[in-house]
Amino acid sequence: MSTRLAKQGRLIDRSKQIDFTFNGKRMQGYAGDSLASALLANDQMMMGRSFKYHRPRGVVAAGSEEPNALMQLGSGDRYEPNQRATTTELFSGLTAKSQNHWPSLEFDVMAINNKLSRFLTAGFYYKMFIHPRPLWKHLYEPIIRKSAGLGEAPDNELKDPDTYEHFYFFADVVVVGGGVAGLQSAKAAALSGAKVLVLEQNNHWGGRAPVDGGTIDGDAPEVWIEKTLDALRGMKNVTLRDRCMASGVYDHGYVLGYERLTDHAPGQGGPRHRLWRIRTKQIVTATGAIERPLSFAGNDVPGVMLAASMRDYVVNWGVTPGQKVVVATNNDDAYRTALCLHEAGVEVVRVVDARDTGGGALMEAVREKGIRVELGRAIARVKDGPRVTKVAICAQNGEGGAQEEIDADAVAMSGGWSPVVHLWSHCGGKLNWDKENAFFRPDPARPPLGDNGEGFVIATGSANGNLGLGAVLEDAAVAGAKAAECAGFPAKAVAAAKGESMTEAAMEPVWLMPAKADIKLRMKTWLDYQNDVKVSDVQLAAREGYESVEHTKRYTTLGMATDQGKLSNINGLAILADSLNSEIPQVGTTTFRPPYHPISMGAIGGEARGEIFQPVRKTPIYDWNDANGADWEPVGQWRRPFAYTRSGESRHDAVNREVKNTRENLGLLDASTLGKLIVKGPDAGKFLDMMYTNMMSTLKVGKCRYGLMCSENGFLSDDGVVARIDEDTWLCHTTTGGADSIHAHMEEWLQTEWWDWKVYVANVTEQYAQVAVVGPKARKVLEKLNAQAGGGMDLSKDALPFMEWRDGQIGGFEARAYRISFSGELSYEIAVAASEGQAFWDALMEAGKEFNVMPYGTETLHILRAEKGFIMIGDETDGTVIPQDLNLQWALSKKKEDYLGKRAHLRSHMADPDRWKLVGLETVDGSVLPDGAYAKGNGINANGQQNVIGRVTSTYYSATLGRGIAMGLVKHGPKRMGEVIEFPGTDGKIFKAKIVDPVFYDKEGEKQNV
Amino acid sequence: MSNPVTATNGAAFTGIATVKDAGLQGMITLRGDLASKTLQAAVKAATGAEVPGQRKVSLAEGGAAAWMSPDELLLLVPYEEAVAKTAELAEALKGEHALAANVSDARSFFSITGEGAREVLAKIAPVDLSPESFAPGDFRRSRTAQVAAAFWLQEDGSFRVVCFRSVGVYMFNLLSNAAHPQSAVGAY
Amino acid sequence: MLILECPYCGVKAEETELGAGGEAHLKRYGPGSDDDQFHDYLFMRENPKGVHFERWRHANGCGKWFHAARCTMTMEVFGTYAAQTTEPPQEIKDKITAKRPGWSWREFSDAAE
Amino acid sequence: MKRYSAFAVAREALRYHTGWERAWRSPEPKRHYDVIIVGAGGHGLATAYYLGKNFGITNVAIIEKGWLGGGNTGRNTTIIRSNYLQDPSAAIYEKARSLYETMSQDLNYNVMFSPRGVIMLAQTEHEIRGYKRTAHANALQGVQTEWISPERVKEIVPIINLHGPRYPVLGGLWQERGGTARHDAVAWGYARACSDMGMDIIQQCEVTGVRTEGGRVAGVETTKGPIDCDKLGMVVAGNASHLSEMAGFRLPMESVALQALVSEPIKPCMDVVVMANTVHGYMSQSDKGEMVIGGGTDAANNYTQRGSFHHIEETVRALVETFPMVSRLKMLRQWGGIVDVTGDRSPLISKTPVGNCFINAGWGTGGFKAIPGSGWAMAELMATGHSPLTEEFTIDRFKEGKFIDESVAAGVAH
Repeated sequence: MSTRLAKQGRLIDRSKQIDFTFNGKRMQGYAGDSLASALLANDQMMMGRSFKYHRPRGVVAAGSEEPNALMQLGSGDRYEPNQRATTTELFSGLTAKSQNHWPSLEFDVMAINNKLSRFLTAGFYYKMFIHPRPLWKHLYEPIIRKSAGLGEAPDNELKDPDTYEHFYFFADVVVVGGGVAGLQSAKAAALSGAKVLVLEQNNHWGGRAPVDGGTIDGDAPEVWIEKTLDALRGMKNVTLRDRCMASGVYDHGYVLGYERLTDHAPGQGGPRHRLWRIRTKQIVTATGAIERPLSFAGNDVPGVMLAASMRDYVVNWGVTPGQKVVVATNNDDAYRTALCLHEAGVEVVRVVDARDTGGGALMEAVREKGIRVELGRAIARVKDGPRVTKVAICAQNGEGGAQEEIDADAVAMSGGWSPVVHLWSHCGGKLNWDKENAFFRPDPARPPLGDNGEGFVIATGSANGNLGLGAVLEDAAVAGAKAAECAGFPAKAVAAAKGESMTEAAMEPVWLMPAKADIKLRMKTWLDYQNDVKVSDVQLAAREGYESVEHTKRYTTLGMATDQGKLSNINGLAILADSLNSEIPQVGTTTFRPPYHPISMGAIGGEARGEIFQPVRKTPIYDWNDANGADWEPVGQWRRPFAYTRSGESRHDAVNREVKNTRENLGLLDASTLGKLIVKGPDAGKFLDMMYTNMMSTLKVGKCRYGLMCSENGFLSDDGVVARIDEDTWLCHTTTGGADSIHAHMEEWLQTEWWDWKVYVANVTEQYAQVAVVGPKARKVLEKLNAQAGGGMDLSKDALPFMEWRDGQIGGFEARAYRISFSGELSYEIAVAASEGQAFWDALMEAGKEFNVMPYGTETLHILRAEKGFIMIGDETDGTVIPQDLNLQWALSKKKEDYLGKRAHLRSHMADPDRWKLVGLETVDGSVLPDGAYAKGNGINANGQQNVIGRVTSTYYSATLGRGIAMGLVKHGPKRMGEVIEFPGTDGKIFKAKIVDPVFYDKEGEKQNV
Repeated sequence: MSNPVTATNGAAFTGIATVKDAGLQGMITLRGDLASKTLQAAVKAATGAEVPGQRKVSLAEGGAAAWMSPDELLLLVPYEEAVAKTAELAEALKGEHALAANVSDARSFFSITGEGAREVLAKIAPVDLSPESFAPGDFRRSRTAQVAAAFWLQEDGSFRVVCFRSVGVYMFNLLSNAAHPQSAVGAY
Repeated sequence: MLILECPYCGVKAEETELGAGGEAHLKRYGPGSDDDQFHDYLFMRENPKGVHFERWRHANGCGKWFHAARCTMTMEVFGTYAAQTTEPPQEIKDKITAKRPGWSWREFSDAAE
Repeated sequence: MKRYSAFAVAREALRYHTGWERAWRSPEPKRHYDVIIVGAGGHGLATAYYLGKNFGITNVAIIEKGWLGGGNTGRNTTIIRSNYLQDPSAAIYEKARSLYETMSQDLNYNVMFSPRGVIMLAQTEHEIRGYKRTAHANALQGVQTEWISPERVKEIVPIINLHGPRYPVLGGLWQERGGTARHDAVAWGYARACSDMGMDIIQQCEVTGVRTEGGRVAGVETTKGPIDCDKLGMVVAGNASHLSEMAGFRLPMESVALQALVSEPIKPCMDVVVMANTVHGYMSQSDKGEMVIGGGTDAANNYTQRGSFHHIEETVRALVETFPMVSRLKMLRQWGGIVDVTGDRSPLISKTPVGNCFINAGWGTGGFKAIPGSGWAMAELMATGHSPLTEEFTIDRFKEGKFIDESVAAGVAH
């Protein structure tokens, strides 16, 4: 059984007991426990079920590489699936559930898959479920989907109550890993004066050294670690962060740090996770190494564990996973586990060393304790079951015959170590195969390159392939100093701390145990625990021609589980190389991709949720609109009222009321979102003549002109009224969406093409609240305001004629009035300072009462302009429409030699007489044409599609006319006036519409010019 | 003439720092040749401040001039005087190629004061805000979360932030969120 | 995420402050050009594996356009320079030559060749 | 070729799967082929397959510089739909979608095409209009789509938040027969079928030059020596500009990074594909349980297969807003691919200035869903010199000012 030891446990505080539940069962642990150590202390070895075969699984590792012990944590809105028990700090009230089983962890119906595993080999699904066709979607796939997946999905309606944030940080050197290598590197770099940030994923510093032993500068590693931490904390140029994992390295020295602030204390307030967006000149990866499992049959039975991890449980948390332990190894390090267990009073029943020659001093030390060590031996198999009971031993160099079976309840295995090279590799760092130690290590000659073309990552310590405390510390001191130097700080040789540990004999690569294990054993030998990939699967992939390592990975799913192959990649690669009669370096590795360890989506999204998900741009009249029935419509980042609905009124009713009232009385539109750009300078006229298709340089001061803009590619991009303010100043109105883009467009041409032209542009859109005062009573209300204020601007027809503007006072407000109309009514657009916008609006509403004033929204705006046949950018245009299509030839200056779009219009397709042209459309029965409908032509095209001859661009119910009106683009449309064409609806109904003039109302324009 | 109001109407929030609507502030966008003596004199006359160097703000009694780009300054003047000062600038720069526009009402203006001020901004702007890198008088145009902004550090260690008026409420919410009382980073 | 130094404000700006604007040093063809010239001007873009000259705008910053010389295979930045020029400065060309001997891009190339 | 079936799997199980043969041969190149396809991705393999199947042309080599299916075929988010606005796009994508329906049976390889349905959310009035227009166009193009209400959206996607404070869901364009397929399997299935027809798939073989004689293609130089051919098809997403330059012509195209990511696997919670173009994100759930997520492209030229992280942030926050439960899932893996983007963001399937040399490129972000249709059309073009499906996708269209612009109807993401 696994249990708490009476002694040991450097990270736990036995005086602080913590209650938690697992699968509904109440358990106790101590402060400082991980969920995994606490479960082991409660003899809960089995912690989950595997992905495919639903085999019972226990914890294998003690850190973030853990593939098996995944938990569903918490409940309600704080529920989260797939949390690793090994990286979950225990807290009071923690509720954990194991996952991927039904009805219970102990009895799982889907474990039937285990019995069928012979059929469910790698890629079986590519070969089956092909016939009959409908069954894949309706039967096979639903079953596969249900049995796949890990934790339960959060609730459909879950609203995460936690918050997240980002933090930008700039450093000269980022040291990743707070083990002894990281601390030594940090110290060396910091002493050179560099600004250093150290990131440690755990809540404790020092890494493996306190567990592995040895001495640093003559003391136990803890002593040096504390001393060094104190020194670093005292340095102004050093920042230390624990619980903060470097999750990825990106181009140009960008590093993401994933800081878990409240996972260990949920609900304490403040953000749950903080994503550090770090920009640094140099990165030192002191990320350590990860132990590899050994590949023997039954290596996935709960109780089989990585040897060093077992040591972690004993030393860090005072927990032993078993009472009778078999140690299996191909290297000396696992002997430390044997010693550690022995010291803790746990029986080590056998050390099985695959090497014929065995180990060095560590082995001797183990033998001295009276522990039986066998050389050249292997584990043939661990007996299947919910936990280890029997282990069969055989010769390593054989097929697994002549087994000796021994009783044991845990197995500690070590297949050697793999440097953690992920961060080195994320941004293109290359690796070399180290034959002696059988691992990939960073190739210092091929580092990832930064913006200056130089390497910006330095690997150090065991992450750089160093074994032994002395070598690790020496390498780390050099790495730290070099990083600082590369970051531009004068080189400063820093003496490394002196590390001493027992010398180790060479390891021997063992990729399969026993070396010639037969197929029955290989089919029980796991490479990727979570995804249930076995040695036989990789061999099958190779046999079937999936020879590239990427093919094998994808065919077998090796390394694609949530641990991203941290334990399985090298072992799998070795089997693949062997199957192909090749060598590991020739087969190569798969690409390491960020993140190193999964990070929460919440953290990635950061603060952007709820209110501040995206900026909402608000006009000065926003709050009034909101309080007065505005039915909001997002327009870019703005929100504009679609209509102002009154209680008991439908949207449609509201729009009809607004339309009629504006035509008959007085309507107000919040037009503040329209873009307003000042263009000024001696060359401003020349410049605007290039920007607009029509002539702007000839516009007289005080007057307005409607202008069109095309892209260089000829398509209509924006429109608006331009006013000439003085001799060298124009004010250009743009569409709502165009304010920023047209401003940028103008700046682009000025800065990158005509940089010698003297023109300045300023975007003053938001300086003004702009109100369109529209309707037959428009002048009356404004004159009333002036009368109340005791005078103001003369707004009469003669003093301010149509298409002119004036500055002055209206109702006591400093204002600019434009006599322009997008509705066909008498209309003034009045700009006042934004800070006074609400007050001006209030004054208009108050004064307008006697004229039956009503605000109107964007839909009414659209209908009013459509009744007049005015085009709308974004409705009549869609990026494929040219002015000629909209019969706007009159706005294409023939006098100008050049303007943006002029050359483009000469191309054959744009000059094609068959282009669809703008017309009005009236349904024969007065109904409203469906939006976006296409007009049917004759026959079908070569691809069997119905030929079409036009489409609806705008369609509305006109309350003014009491019928549907529409505009559309129709082939040869203007020549086909009176013809009736057909628009099929999506429901099969055919709408018949007559082609008519697009001006439906007040064709002579009498109403606006009064 | 009525009482003008800001977009956030005096809002304030205190957490690791205090975020406050800094009220109506006269602001003038001035584009022109920053090396021109005429322009420099006009700026001085309008604000009392010298034309600042690259990425600096020069502060004076009742006014300031901030470096927006090689051909643009943001001038700060009392709100009530912005219209008149804009006209004065235009007059003074007659004959020069220059543009002065009153943008006082087009902007929202905030102050961030208190110990956590640097951290609040560093959560939303991709700028090195450590004391070594960002000192009083430094001015920066950048991005704050999803909107453009400009900010500078005052002598008293507080920041001033300028953004478009339409996103004033967003900016206030953003800054308040970043100033959450339990969100101190402790990085500076 | 890239960082590029804006030559106008001297800021080493990260990509979120910037807007990418495509190939640099395009020559505009307007009325009077033939179809091929106009087509190439609008659509035929350099798409090299290696040295590239491109336009960027310090959009969330000083608002100015500038040019960058960058390697599309390694992301190395050889330099940035003002937009008001029709060809890369010699100094930047020299720097590229030192690092990528034999380079060429449109009409520009390693002068030593 | 031994056929795959449940029976075959059972038979092999009894002998520990020792009897499976190679899915495709790994031959040395011959000196001459009738047709060489450069690029053993989905499009290249599909082209070869339909050359053989539809035109009996089997003396074909497919040359691949890396491993087959290793480019964008193995890096995309596996979405299949055909509800495009413009006629030429709708035609080729619908051809592709209909071929996906029977692909597993045609290839005797389960590519797991799953018509689980694709919803494109409308979150602004502008989008509503765009999608209604698309629905009308699709009805006349023979593409089955439907405009659905927000309530129906919620029925189909229970995890969606209809009432996001910023962009409420106003409805959606629903293509019931759209869906997903297992991307690798598409390449592997085609490769197996091509190999079975006697075609040579030559991996780890890079084309280093294109030989022409009298303005016509004569063969290619490769790292495995020169190989002659009568016709050449270039189907190399992410490398097309480079390869075309070897043949002496240029393409109106740029290459940029497109990124995707997956969450850790969870039990089934979303059966369909959802695309939210206003906020720039799309998501589906794979059979394995991972939430598969994609967003927009980078803007700067790039061949590194790494994109900028801020695009991932933008996509993730959009999805957290649309599907709030995503907030408590974790990103397992992110990656990037290189996509070629043309002036109108639609592909080129075209003859080239070099005789008997054909190009298939520029699929931008929409390549995977097109694979069978693209291969079908390209094969027809190469075999006969004409295909109605490719007629509008010529290189020359830009010169005429004739574009196939899908961004018109809010079709930002593919």
